[in-house]
Amino acid sequence: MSEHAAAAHAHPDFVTPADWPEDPQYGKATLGKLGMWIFLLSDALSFAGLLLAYGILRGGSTHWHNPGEPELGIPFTAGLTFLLICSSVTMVLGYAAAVENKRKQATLFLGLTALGGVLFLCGQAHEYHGLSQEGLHFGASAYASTFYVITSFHGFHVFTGVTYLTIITIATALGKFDNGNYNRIEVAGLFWHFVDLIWILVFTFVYLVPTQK
Amino acid sequence: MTAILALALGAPPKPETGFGMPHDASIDGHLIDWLINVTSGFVIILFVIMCVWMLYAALKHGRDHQAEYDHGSSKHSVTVALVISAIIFFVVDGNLFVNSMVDLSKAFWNHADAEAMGSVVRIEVNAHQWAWDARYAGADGQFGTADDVVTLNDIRVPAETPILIQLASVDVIHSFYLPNFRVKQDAMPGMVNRMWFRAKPEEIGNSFDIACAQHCGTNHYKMKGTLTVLSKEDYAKWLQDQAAVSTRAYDPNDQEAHWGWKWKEI
Amino acid sequence: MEQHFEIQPIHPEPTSFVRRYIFSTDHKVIAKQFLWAGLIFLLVGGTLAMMIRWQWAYPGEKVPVLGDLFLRRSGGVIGPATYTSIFTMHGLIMIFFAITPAMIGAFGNFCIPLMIGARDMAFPKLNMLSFWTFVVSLLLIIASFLVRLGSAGAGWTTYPPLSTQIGTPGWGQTLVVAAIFVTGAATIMGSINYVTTVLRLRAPGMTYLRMPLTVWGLWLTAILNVLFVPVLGAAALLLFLDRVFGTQFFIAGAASVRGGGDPILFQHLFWIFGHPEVYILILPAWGIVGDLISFFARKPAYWYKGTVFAMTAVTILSAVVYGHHMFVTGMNPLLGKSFMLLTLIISVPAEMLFLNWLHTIWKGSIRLTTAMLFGLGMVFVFGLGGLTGLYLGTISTDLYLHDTMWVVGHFHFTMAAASFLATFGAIYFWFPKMFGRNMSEGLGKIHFWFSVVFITLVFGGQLFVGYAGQQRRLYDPYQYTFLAHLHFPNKLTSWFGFMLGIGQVPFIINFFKSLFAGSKAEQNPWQVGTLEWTLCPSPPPHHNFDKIPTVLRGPHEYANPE
Amino acid sequence: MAHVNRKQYMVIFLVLFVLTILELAVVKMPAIGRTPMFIALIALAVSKAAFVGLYYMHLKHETRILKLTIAIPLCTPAVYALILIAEAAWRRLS
Ligand code: HEA
Ligand code: HEA
Ligand code: CUA
Ligand SMILES: [Cu+2]
Repeated sequence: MSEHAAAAHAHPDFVTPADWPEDPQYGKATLGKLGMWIFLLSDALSFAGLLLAYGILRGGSTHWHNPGEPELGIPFTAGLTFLLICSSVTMVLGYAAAVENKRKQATLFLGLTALGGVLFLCGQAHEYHGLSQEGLHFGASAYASTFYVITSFHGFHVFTGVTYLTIITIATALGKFDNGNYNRIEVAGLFWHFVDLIWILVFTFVYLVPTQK
Repeated sequence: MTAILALALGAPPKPETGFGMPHDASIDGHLIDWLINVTSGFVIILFVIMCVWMLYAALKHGRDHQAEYDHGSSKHSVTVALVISAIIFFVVDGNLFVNSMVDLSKAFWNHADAEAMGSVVRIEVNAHQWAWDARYAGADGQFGTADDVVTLNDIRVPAETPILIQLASVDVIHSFYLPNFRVKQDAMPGMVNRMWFRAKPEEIGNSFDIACAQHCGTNHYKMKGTLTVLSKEDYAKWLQDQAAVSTRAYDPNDQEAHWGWKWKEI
Repeated sequence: MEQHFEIQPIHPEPTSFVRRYIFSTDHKVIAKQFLWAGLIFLLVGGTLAMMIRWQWAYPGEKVPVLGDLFLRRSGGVIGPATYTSIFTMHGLIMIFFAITPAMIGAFGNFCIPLMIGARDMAFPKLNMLSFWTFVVSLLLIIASFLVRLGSAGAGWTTYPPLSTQIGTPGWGQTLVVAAIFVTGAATIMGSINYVTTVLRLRAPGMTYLRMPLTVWGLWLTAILNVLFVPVLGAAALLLFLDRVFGTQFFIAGAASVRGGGDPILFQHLFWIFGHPEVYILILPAWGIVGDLISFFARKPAYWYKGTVFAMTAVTILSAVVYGHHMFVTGMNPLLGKSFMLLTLIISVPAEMLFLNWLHTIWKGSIRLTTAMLFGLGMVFVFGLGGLTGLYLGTISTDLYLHDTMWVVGHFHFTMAAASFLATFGAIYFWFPKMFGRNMSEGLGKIHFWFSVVFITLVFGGQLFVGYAGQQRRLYDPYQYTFLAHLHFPNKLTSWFGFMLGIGQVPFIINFFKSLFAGSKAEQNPWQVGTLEWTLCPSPPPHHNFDKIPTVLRGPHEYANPE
Repeated sequence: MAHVNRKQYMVIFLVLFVLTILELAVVKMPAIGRTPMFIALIALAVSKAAFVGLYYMHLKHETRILKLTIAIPLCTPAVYALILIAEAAWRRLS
């Protein structure tokens, strides 16, 4: 038993992942990690519900775009996609720093990750603004409505992620996750990567799949 | 429109005598009745075995009975359980599945063969809160023309002839349900659904309820029509009379009355 | 293995009233909160059921007592619009706000940690949040009754376009859709907890195949909840947008000025959730009854592994049969037929379950306690419920039976009888552990016989008129000529229903009397071998176990002769 | 011990970047036909998602059971999508 485990008797929150007992099925995955994964599965199915609705509506429609409705701008959102990928990288780098007990570096990368999320949201706001000026209005067609619902549901996840990461960043800066107690950073990372992962799918299904001419 | 409404409805349906399934007026309905009743036989046997077993155990294997320590996981026990389950499955469910597949492809869902039966009657039914509009093609055999016969809550059909119905709805979902013919099909807004049936020749002169089976709002319970079975001659005559009336009453500007669609081929 | 101890430290019991009884993170307190909420709403749902039955016995006549209380505006008479709200809210309340909290919320919270040897749930704070989110949904439901035009009226299945502003204008339906969304969120939080707790907090030696069947049932239910409630959430969200923001996801036909909506889409999303939901409501019941039967037959559960396997198989199959609710919507016939086959396959694991239960009581030494009676009663009524499902799973017979009272009879036998009786069995069984006092066996048996006899008669009456073709959700069935002669059987059924209602009074008396004046319960009054009875006093201390136990054998080995 | 491999993280980043470029390239090639394009896009998206899941979310280093716990439920919606979109198209055409 390591010294951290001894500390665990004194304070429950200080069980580091390294001290977590081995489970025959789930190895050293911590409670928090398992819980987050289960939540992500659940969340994935809520996205699946919306994407399914999108797919069925689109598959069953005779024409998808109403006359006058713009195409979605692929180059700009490709940029957003790239931005999210970058923020995923900063996330893992922040995690790596936390594992190696480099508090300053971890804080920096986590902060950058949150910043990436903020920029993404700004980009999305910009995109919405542009599209609505071009005549894509929520409620005007299944095309417009599904687009706004799915992307804003994802945007809501980004927003949640930014909030979550901000809290984690502050706690990191305050030294809460020093000395191998990086589990909560990893768990937050799971959520953030999930948001990225979902965007990859949304980008493909909603933006890239070409419309039938 | 008023001219059509003013037409007298057929004779009112007769009340059912006795409990159980309503009087079967269709040529194919007995297939369903047979399957239901045979299954009931199986189900009752299973259920009685189960009850007797439970009752016997509860009464005889009570507090005074020495419990027999048995995990039931020996190869023998497991095999017995699996074999019994398999037998029940293949007999009861197998019977249901096979007969249903046969009946569906022989009758209820075989729209293609029904269409091909030559002398058929085609009716378009448009549901709305809370009534059934029916449309017959008239002499020209085309829907959506001036000689279409349009009725409200009143469908008349010749006996024996396959009656092909295409269903749609204006507002919410309804379900076209003919209890005496054992058929039912949802009327969906934005979609055209199919169903078909045949009336027995003995039923000539009788009329039956058309019911709505899908909750469609406050007056769902009143969404009722009448289906009357006529002889082929009477039917032809009725249709001719109606076509004349309809042609006279046709108003090209009454957009709402023009709900007919081009008959959807298979 | 010693390490399990470290990740579940003993927290001191909170001392303030609020932290102890209201915003508590203790799974046992949260369980009681869910139980109270569920029972109160069971009463609400039951009252609504009595009003349905009244209307069918005496259509359009003034409802005694209830009419003066709740229907003053219409002079005590149920009108057609009110009637739609009554059955809609009866269905929704019973499923989401009565049986779900009383069975899954209460016994999931209470039993899972105790039975697997954990000190609490994996995430106690999330657990608390789950309950209070649930309370928010209850408030939304209550609010829906108070707004103009009344509560939701589109049926518990809320099929659009009827459930959009086209069919049910007003805030009532909107609030209810919101309530479904919120209660979904609460369910997901609870279920994440259940799943994770079982995955990670089992005591040393508590392998999966040593878990009590109750835990298996609750765990599989939680898995289904985690995966399928979000789909309902998506459907409810889209419906909410259709109602409030004028989108047209589900609207087609003349009302869809902009085209593109699809009412069947909602049915797909709803039943992708909805069919797993019905097993969500039965799996814990199967588990509880499997345990009860073994405990009181003084025998280990017969072919335990087979039971576990069957329950798991049903869980998996439940995801791929939902189309049997949509046979007559005009779905692709090939798809319909595939759903028929898959549906019928579910009866194989169901038969295995029955055989195992029957073998368990065979050659036992049966103690007919109230809890055992409820267990046996559940097997009896579920037999009826399951077998009547076969007719519905077959397309050609469903052409006739779909949306008739046969369906209603089927699902009352499965849910309102089987899950209902199992919930009561669980209450009688775990009451001593929960509250530290014994319930009266005498009153319990009166309650049992009233319940099982009249449940069979009421729901049998529903099947009877369903067989005769009566559609469901009819304000006044006798408007139809082919149903006019069914007034008498319906009236009789209604009276059985009122008797069923009266039969619940002994329970209410028993519950309150035992709560305040019951005799003190011993640690293991039933003489069974699961952890909560063998190791915890009644009621258990805040931290459940002084020392996390090491488990050496299966759940049903109390009477092991070795 | 925790799995920290900075070099691998950067390699994955590069892979994701390249795959995104590929996606954009595929969309610009209508000549390959709608269905192949669709399949290519799905394949690219799924492999991107898999890279994120396996390396950034460390699924690669988890136990096999955990991997299956995640993967199996995620197949369900894919099956639904395949069948239901086809069915919706069938309803449109029939
Ligand atoms: C707890 C809830 C529950 C359970 C467990 C079930 C179980 C089953 N249900 Fe049910 N069902 C509902 C709740 C439930 N249902 C609800 C709420 C609805 C209606 C929703 C609505 O429209 O409002 C519904 C509707 C419904 C329909 C749609 C009907 C329609 O709308 O037209 C169908 C169709 O297939 C169906 C089928 C089945 C089947 C095949 C099972 C099977 O799982 C049953 C398996 C069991 C058996 C087959 C019994 C085996 C027992 C024996 C064989 C006896 C043993 C004896 C010996 C061994 C000797 N159900
Ligand atoms: C689990 C779910 C459940 C339960 C338990 C019940 C219970 C009952 N149901 Fe319900 N029912 C549904 C689910 C349920 N139902 C659903 C989903 C529908 C479909 C709705 C729709 O069409 O949209 C429906 C519809 C429905 C109809 C058809 C309406 C129609 O189609 O128009 C009828 C008619 O007979 C009916 C009757 C009854 C009766 C008599 C009971 C009786 O069993 C009730 C007896 C219970 C009580 C009288 C309460 C007793 C209270 C306590 C024990 C609490 C004690 C309290 C404290 C200690 C504080 N129900
Ligand atoms: Cu139309 Cu019910
Ligand atoms: Cu079902």
